[in-house]
Parts: sequence; C-alpha cells; structure tokens
Amino acid sequence: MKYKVKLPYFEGPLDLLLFFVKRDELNIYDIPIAKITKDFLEYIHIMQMLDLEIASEFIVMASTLMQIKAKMLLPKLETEETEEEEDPRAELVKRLLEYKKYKELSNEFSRLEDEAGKIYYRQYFKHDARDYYDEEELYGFLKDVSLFDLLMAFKKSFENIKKEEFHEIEFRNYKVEDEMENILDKLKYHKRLPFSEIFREYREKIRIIVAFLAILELARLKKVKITQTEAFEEIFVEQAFDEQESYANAI
Amino acid sequence: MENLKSIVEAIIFASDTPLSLKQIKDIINEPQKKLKPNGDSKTITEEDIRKIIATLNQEYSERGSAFKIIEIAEGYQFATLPEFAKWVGKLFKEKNKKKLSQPALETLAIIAYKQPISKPEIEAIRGVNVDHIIKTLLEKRLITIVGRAETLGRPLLYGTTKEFLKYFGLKDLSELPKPSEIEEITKENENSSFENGVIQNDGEK
Amino acid sequence: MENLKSIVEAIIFASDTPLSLKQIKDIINEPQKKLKPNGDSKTITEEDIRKIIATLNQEYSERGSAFKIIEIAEGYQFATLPEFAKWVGKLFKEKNKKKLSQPALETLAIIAYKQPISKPEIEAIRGVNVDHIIKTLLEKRLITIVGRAETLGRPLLYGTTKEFLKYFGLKDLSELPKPSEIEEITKENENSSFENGVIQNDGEK
Repeated sequence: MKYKVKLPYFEGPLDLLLFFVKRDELNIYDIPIAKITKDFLEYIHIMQMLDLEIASEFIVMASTLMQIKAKMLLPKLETEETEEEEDPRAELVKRLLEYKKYKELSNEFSRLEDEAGKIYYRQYFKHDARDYYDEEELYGFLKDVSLFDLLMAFKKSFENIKKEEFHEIEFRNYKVEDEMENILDKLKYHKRLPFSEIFREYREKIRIIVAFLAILELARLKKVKITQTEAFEEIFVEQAFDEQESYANAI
Repeated sequence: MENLKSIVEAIIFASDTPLSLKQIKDIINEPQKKLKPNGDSKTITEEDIRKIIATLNQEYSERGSAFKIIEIAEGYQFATLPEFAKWVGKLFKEKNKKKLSQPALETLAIIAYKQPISKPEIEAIRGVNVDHIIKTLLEKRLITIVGRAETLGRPLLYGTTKEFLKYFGLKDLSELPKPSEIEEITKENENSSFENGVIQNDGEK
Repeated sequence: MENLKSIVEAIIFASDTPLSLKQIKDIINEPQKKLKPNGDSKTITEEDIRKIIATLNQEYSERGSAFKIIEIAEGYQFATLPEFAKWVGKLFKEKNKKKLSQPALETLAIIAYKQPISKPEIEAIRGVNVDHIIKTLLEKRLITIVGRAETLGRPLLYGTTKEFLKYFGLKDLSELPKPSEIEEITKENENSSFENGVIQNDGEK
C-alpha cells in the first residue's frame, strides 16, 4: 500500500518561507538569507527522508535561495554604481510580500464565505407562474454565456457522439414529419438525389428507418417521385413538381 | 412563539422541496438543546405548526403581501399570489429571452470550432435537427452564411460573425480557447481535485 | 403605489437569481398598457424601485420576518436572515457544506484583485502550479474565461463571475475586502529601500 501524504501547511515554497519568517519573527525586509536557506533545505531533506514527493517548485526555490546567498557573499564593488546595486534579496522579498498579501486576503474571503453561507435563498419555485413564457422565446439572446461555456458545450457535443458508438440503438425523437421536411429541404438544392445520399450522414439505424418512412410518405403524398433506371441501379428521389424553389439550383 | 413563527417561516422559505408538517416538526424538535427556541422546552406538534402557518398567512394578507404559503399535495411552500402571475410570467419571459439555450449553445460551439460547416454536418454531430436553431442564430447575427459546400446538394456553409467575436471578446477565431488548453486543466478526473485539496470538507462546525 | 410595491415584491420574490434595478424597471415599464399598474401612466425609475425595496424591507423588519431583500451580485434577491442559519441549515444537513480550501481561496483572491489574469501570472504569485484549482473554480463557476492575454503564448485570461459575488455575499467587485495596509508598506518599500539600496546586509545571524 502506498501512502501519499501532503504536508498540510505549506502550499508551496513561498508559503514555507513565510512560515519561517513568522516562526522566527524575521524582518521580511531584511531576511537572514543563510539561516532561511538552511531551514529551507532542512525541510526538503525531511521530506526526502519521509519519502515524500517534492514538488519541483521547492527545488527551484532552493536553488534561488542558494544563488542569493552566494551573491551576498561576494564582496561589494566599491564603485560609483554602488548606489544602484540592488539587494540580491529584493526580488524574493517582493514575491513574499505579494504572496503574503493574498494569503491574508484569503482569510478575509474565508470569513466572507462563512457569512454568506448563513444566508439561504428561495429554492422551490413551482406554482410561481413560470409557464407564462412561450416556446418561441426559448432560443434567445446570449447572456452570461462565456467562452468556457462554449468550449464545454463543444466538448459535450462530442461526448454525446462517443456514447452513441457504444449504444448503437438509442431511442431518439426522430419524427417522420421532420425527416420529410429535411428531405424536401435537400431537394430544394438538388432536384434529384440518389437514395443513398439521403441517408449518407445518418449513423443511427432508427434515423435511417425514419427517413425511409418519410420518403415513402412523401411519395404517397405525391411530393416526390422515386425512380430507378434499372433493377439494382441507384434509386433516385426527385421533386414531384418544380416550384419557385428550383432557383436554388442556379446559385 | 414569536421566535418559532419566524423559524417556521425561514424553513419553508429556504427549502428546496415542499415540506410536510411532520418534516417541519422534526426539524424544530430535533433533540439539540442549544437549538431550542428560547426557554421553550416542550415539543411542537403538527397542529402547532399548522396554526403558525395560518398566522403567517394571516399576516401576509393583512400586509398586502404578494406571496403566501400554499399547501399542495407534497406539503407547504411559498408562492406568489395568482394576481401577480402576469408579472411573474414577464419576468421568466425576460429571463428566457436573454438566455441562450443549451441546444443553441452547443450548435453555436460546433459552428465556431468547425466552421465553415454545413447543416447536415452539424446535425451529424448533434444527432438532431437544427433548422430552428440555425435560424435563430442567424437572426441574432451570431452566425452567417459563408458559402456552399462542394458536396452533393451543395448545402450552405455557416460560420461565426464579427458580433460573435465581439461578444466573446476575441480578436479573431484563432483566439478561441483550444479544447487542448482546457484538456490540460480538465484531463484529471474528478477525484484528483480532492487529492489536491481543492475541496475541503470542514464537516460539522 | 401600493399596487406597484406588491408588483416589485412579487417579481423579486419569484426570481431565483438576483435582479438588477434595471431588470425590474424594464419588466414593469414594458409598453403593454394592459400590464401597467392601475391608472399609473408614468414610467418607473430605478430610484423609485430602490425606494420601494427599502420600504418593503422596513415592513419585513417591523413584522419580524425571517427573510428580506438583500443586495447581492449586482442585483436584489430575497434571502433568509443569518440568524436563522442554524435552523435552515438542518434542512440541508446531508449535503454538508463544502468550503473552499486555502489554496483555492488564495487563487480566487488573486484572480479577484488582478483580473483579468492568466494562469502563468497566478502561478508566479503563488509559486505553485494552479491547474487543478483553476479547473475546479471554473467548474464551480466562480471564475470564467474572459479572453486572451497579449503576452507570449497568448494564455487564457480569467475573471470572477456573478456566482463568485453571490458565493461571498458581495454586491459587486468594489466590495472586495481591502488589501489592508500591507500594500502601502510594499509600495513604500519599493520606492525607498530597494531602489535606493537601503537594505543593508546586516550579516547572517
């Protein structure tokens, strides 16, 4: 059995450094770099001894600390540039302060979370005359739809496809009427369509069956003609009459 | 009693299902001494609660309130009065008007990522007829006709519009988030969020 | 006026999301004569509605109501008073309330103050990878994708949502807790100490 332990208190190297600063009451603007580096490495060492996974961020920080330490050991150049020379710790201090700020703010958020958790909204709304909207309005405007929603919707639509591969027959609300519409629609752009073309994009048996019924129904209503030049040749479906719709072919 | 009345009011108000007298009674009587209403040591009966609800409704009516507690088969719940139905109806109509439906959103997403794309291709992905949705998206100027496919029937091809980009704050289509980018974030399964301590169950306080 | 008050009450009461003054106004003002409150021909302003809400809340408070209209997430919605939390909480006992973890709160704090912000920028501040946290926050709809950064790799930018405001009980982003004095100290120090090299190396202790 393998145990994965996460030391609870240190969310990352900055968190650990802040812990040292607080524990030893260090001046954050004047961190004793040698001492804190030593403590930091010791902590990593303990983690290693405990066989804990050490996040790469800790290793990176360890090397940063050692670099700073080395820089600080270098004799200061007594040149006119001295004034502009930056404290090697400056960048680290800045990061620590920044992180500290948000860490403290998160406590504030935690308090707000508790407070807001005491408030409850109405959750059951039946019988509030919701049925007043008409179906037409259903597809409205975008609002509160973000790119994330869009992307998730895209992903979801493909997940649906995957599912269908496993369940070849799945009940769907295919209506003969809808397919009749679809077929007539297709015939607007092409007066004559091979039978197979009508079913080409359909991957579900049920839909093909529905489409087939639709063609028969259209034929019965004399809205399409079904022709075949020879036995076993392609069967064609064509419009039974040309309306102004044939303009589409010209486009 | 005053205190108890407000408690009953709060419970019915916030419940996500209609509540029976028994359910309300049980919540109030639950043996947790510190939760008992001030100095009230006897248990509450269903009849008490029925009376409290009647009192509340009496108060609402006196105040000319737009809502009251109604009793339906499953129990008690708040509802707005029927005379406000037309206003409430307008509210939901407004809300629905402003919302892109899930089917429309999925269709828009497919067009955005696969454009130019024809209706048959969209239908092949979504598995349903999208005539009506395409029409609406066209009307809203979120998509437009960008040409015709070379395939048989030469179906119209759809693509997204400038308005679409503007709404989502994109400069051009190359800025759409890539499925792989989110994949990076979402590839881990649900369990991992617990391992990583994102959600904490702080249990009973 | 009396009538209008009840209409405002009904609309807010029936809504399951916060409604802005504008939304309420638009529902009431919509040019459908038959829906206008009796004999009231002038249009209603947002200020009128704000006053009506104040009056309603005054009435609720006088009546000792368990709920009132609160301003939340850029709108108004009915909610129970916090003192009833222990009772209402019992309704939802089974779904023990999951709180956000410390890392999630820290990440949210950074996003809230620095939005729009990219993942690399968040990671630079936190010093750790935030993939899983971002994913969970997206799924909880506390944050959303708001665009792309101009910087190298054009990373996605994140911002907070209305759900975020609601989750933390905020009216709007201007109500975010203030970063206290720390920031001032930081600034001061940046200007004085670092730049001028005032920090001296007082040797290793």
